Amino acid sequence: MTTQTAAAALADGPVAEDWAVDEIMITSLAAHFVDGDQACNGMASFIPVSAFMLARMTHAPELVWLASAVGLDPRPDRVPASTLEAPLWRDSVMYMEQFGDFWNYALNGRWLQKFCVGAAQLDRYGNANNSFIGTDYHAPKVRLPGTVGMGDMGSIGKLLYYWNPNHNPRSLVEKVDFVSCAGYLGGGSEREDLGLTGGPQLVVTNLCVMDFEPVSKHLRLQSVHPGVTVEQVQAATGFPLLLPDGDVPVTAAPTVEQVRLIRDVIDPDGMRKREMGKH
Amino acid sequence: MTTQTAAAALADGPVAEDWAVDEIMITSLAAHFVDGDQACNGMASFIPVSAFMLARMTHAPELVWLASAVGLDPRPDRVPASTLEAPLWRDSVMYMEQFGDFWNYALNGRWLQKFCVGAAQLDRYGNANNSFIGTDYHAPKVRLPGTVGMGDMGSIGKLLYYWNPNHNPRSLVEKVDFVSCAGYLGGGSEREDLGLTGGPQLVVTNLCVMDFEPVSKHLRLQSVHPGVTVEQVQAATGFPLLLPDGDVPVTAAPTVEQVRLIRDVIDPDGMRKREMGKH
Amino acid sequence: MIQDKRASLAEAASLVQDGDVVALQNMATQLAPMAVVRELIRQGRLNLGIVGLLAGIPVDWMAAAGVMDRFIGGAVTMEQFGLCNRYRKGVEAGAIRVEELSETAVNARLGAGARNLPFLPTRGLIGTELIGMDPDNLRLIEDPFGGRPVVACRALVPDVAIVHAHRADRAGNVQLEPTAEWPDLGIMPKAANRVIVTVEEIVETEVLRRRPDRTVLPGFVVDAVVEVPFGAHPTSCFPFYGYDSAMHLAWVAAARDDVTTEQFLDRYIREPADQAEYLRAVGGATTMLALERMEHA
Amino acid sequence: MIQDKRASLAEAASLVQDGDVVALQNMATQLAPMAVVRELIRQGRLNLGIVGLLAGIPVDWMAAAGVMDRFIGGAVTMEQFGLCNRYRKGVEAGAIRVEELSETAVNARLGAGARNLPFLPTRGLIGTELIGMDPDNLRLIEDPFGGRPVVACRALVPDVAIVHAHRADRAGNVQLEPTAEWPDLGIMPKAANRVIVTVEEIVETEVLRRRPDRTVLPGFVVDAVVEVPFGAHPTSCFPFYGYDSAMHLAWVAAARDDVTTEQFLDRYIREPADQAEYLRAVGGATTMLALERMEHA
Repeated sequence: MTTQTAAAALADGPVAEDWAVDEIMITSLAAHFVDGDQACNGMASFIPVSAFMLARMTHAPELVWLASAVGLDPRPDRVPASTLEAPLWRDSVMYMEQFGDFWNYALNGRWLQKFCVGAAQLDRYGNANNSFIGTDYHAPKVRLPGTVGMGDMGSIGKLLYYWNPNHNPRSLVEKVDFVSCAGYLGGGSEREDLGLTGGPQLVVTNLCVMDFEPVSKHLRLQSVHPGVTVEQVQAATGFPLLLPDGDVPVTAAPTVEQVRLIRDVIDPDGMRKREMGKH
Repeated sequence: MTTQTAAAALADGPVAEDWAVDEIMITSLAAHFVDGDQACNGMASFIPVSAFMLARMTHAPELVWLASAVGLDPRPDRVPASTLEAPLWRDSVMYMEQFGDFWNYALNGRWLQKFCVGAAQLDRYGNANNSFIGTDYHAPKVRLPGTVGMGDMGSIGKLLYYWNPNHNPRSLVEKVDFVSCAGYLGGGSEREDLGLTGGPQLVVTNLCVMDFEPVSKHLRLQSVHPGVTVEQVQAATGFPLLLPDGDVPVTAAPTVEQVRLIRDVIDPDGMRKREMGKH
Repeated sequence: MIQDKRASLAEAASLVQDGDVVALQNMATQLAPMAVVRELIRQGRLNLGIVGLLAGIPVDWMAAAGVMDRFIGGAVTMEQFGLCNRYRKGVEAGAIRVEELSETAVNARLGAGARNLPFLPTRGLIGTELIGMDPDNLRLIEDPFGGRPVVACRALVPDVAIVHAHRADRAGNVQLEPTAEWPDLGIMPKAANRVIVTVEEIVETEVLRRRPDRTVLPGFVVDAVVEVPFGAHPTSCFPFYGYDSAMHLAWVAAARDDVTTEQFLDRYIREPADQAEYLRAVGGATTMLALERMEHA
Repeated sequence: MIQDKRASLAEAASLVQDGDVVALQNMATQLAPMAVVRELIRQGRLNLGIVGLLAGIPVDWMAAAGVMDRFIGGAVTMEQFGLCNRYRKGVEAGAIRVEELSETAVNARLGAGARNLPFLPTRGLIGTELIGMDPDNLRLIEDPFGGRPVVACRALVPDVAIVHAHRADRAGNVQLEPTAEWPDLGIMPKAANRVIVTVEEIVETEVLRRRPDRTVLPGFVVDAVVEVPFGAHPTSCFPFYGYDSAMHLAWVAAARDDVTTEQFLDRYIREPADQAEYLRAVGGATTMLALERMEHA
């Protein structure tokens, strides 16, 4: 089953009337994780974790999920307050050894191919920054947490799926202050010329879904969420938007069943709301 | 407790009258493994395994033993028929992961410093060969098993303790047909010049104990086993022997208690005898 | 007895000298050796360089108390509880220097340290600006077999590694309960020159022999083993107990202001004379029982 | 179902093509995937390159049956049962080419293969003549940070890895009973392009969930999982059963002579149609019960 047909299948049910923005982010992301994929989440990843759980309950029952890069195919009873603690990997099939073994799979080109990234800054060519804001590495205006896995995932052929619950000109910038996760670098063939495969695929925000124009590798609007205008997206973006050919599509809204699963089963405590509107 | 005092302590008890050659090899080797060392055995290592067990029962109760590089401080009920199978690491404190974790300790300069090596050929400078007999790697006269760990242990700073139950001119040769384990190479400072630390320390055979002369790094007779003459050792050696200053000492014979432990407790099935007189 | 590694917290902490590079186990809110961290602060250690893959509250406390001046590692954050603001302020003020690494680079540097290799390579980091910031330790090198370049990550040998686990014997053989195989325990104690282990419980070796597959660290690498029940608090030690949300939130609130930060450090770190007093200060048995009830604990 | 990887022995063996490089689990007399080895011989596979750290009877059988023409690895021996004489004769006759590696070099080559790195370095081998014999795969390189040279070991990506274990579910998630963490399982299936697993028992996934710490291989790397009770015989699968000494000795005796070698291969490998017939040929329940009684079995 390809991403396209998965997304189509998702759109089949009746659309919910009262979906929330966190829910459309979850369903938009979930559509890109399909049977046969292996997904793995990092910390503070309530939106991706909800998306993986939703995909496994609906169109992708055979999506392999390595919770926190530790617990294989777990059965958490709900999204817990941390996406990097044991309650998430409850009832796993395997606990993967973290120092050595996880990276045998992550660095190999065949597994764990899709990776969700949240970052403080993302630029027009999909480069991300989680290191610092400012101009001097040793005297930053704002010290950010740091790159950890992002500093690898951008370089080792992964397909990157960014999520950003706070689409604004400070988080979607012309140029990141520091490239701590390699996207398409200066655009065009620059990434490829460096021998890097994979790269950013999608950006799901609270306003829209964006992909990357295949030649220039520039971020491009793919769809606006229902009720959001292109002008609103442009105003929230720190660089001129690239638009798709023809009319800008509207993001498929969550279905009644998706909303029910998210609210009642996957995340009844609303952990996903924590990520929204922080900045 | 140093090796010297350990050896002295061992010599304290009354000497056995009916010790066998395998037993004097075991006691000679055991004296060099002391409290605070970490020892690890490979396959077909009945003499070293018996020596470690004896040391732990007598002068070195705190000798750490990693059986087969797997089982930490095991309590096998006796020397089993294989020194590379689970009965040897019965009742261990830890099962060490073999691919990755064992080598974190073995390659580090601080642990598992002493290593027992058995090889088909050993030369005057302590180089060993377990690869092939002949002149052509791709068309050998005799294909030997191969080097595995030996090919590393000679290069990574270990102190090497050779044992050879079949001292003859084919196993103690002028020059090995192939260096599959690095000893002192061409002798003198050659090993050191290559940046290699550690190196061969001792050779325990069925006839004698040999060490390495500190400057030339040439094998040197340290002691002959009781009843063996220097001439016999020379006749069994494929190169001119280097003798110690003064009289050649006689190897300390096993004590009554050591012989009892070896025969009745450590190796009642006589597995150690399998190594003797094969060639 | 060579194999008796038992020590008090004070003795164990004395293995850490001013200026040392200290590798600290911790994954955001998980399993940090907090009792030793507090002891180092109490003893007034200075100029420590902290190595962490994904460090949380211990680094923020050490930054607040002024015991550290470098961080070498992947990230510093308390996950759901947000950024470590005292650490962040320290970096922004120039009091703490950061040598930021990706996860594979942390692993490669410590892995090379453990294995006495000059470096290990990674394909991570290529294309990022991190390589250029750390030329002493990260170097793009050619593949001798003609393929693409890789990043050589220079060996890192910390002076001390400090880890927390579920149990150990007096020889320092360390066991973890199955929940996860923590990355730091997989490498830090093997790379460092000295190793301090705190455990929930010191047991007879016989107990370890019942489950040799759960032993994750042989005693011969360990210099000091200290029994400290709830020694990871306020971080988690699943399945025994969860992280303490209230304590993390209290710290986040206190850390907003210099005065309240000092009050917090006094109350929870400097004043309690030992672990028992600390546990009373953070809520005593009621709190600990609640943490034991956290899911999976 | 993507995650149903169950296959017959014949289907699994068909993942191996003539000429493939095949990584084979085995430590002397331990835990080799013998049922697949026999199936490859029955199917008349040719020109295989066998990768092994410390290989025993499976390599001797494959050498005797003429299915292999290279060995890449550390050593070939049956430990207490002596050298593998059919393998040895094959090498001496020039029919089998050896690419001999030290243990760290095997690990480095497979480790680089798994991690998609061009090479991994080792400090082993320096001073030996092995480096010079294999310039395509072993190269002394400078330390970019100014230290001593190390040996770069080129990535090895086997076409297929074949391993045996105690249990798996139909998705191919593999568990080992605690006895040891076998080196081959630690890396071969991660480095190879295709993976065949035989197990003593295929169980429901629920069984694995009871002990997730014992799962050593995730199903997503596995292409075929085959239930083969006593699938490692005559090598050991402790703690379930020990190695079969009588069978090893019978092979050593048969291997002395070309005629008796062929008779042995016919009787135990070519003629038994399946694992049940093989087990009857090697002594049936009486033999298997005795092997289960071996110490620790």
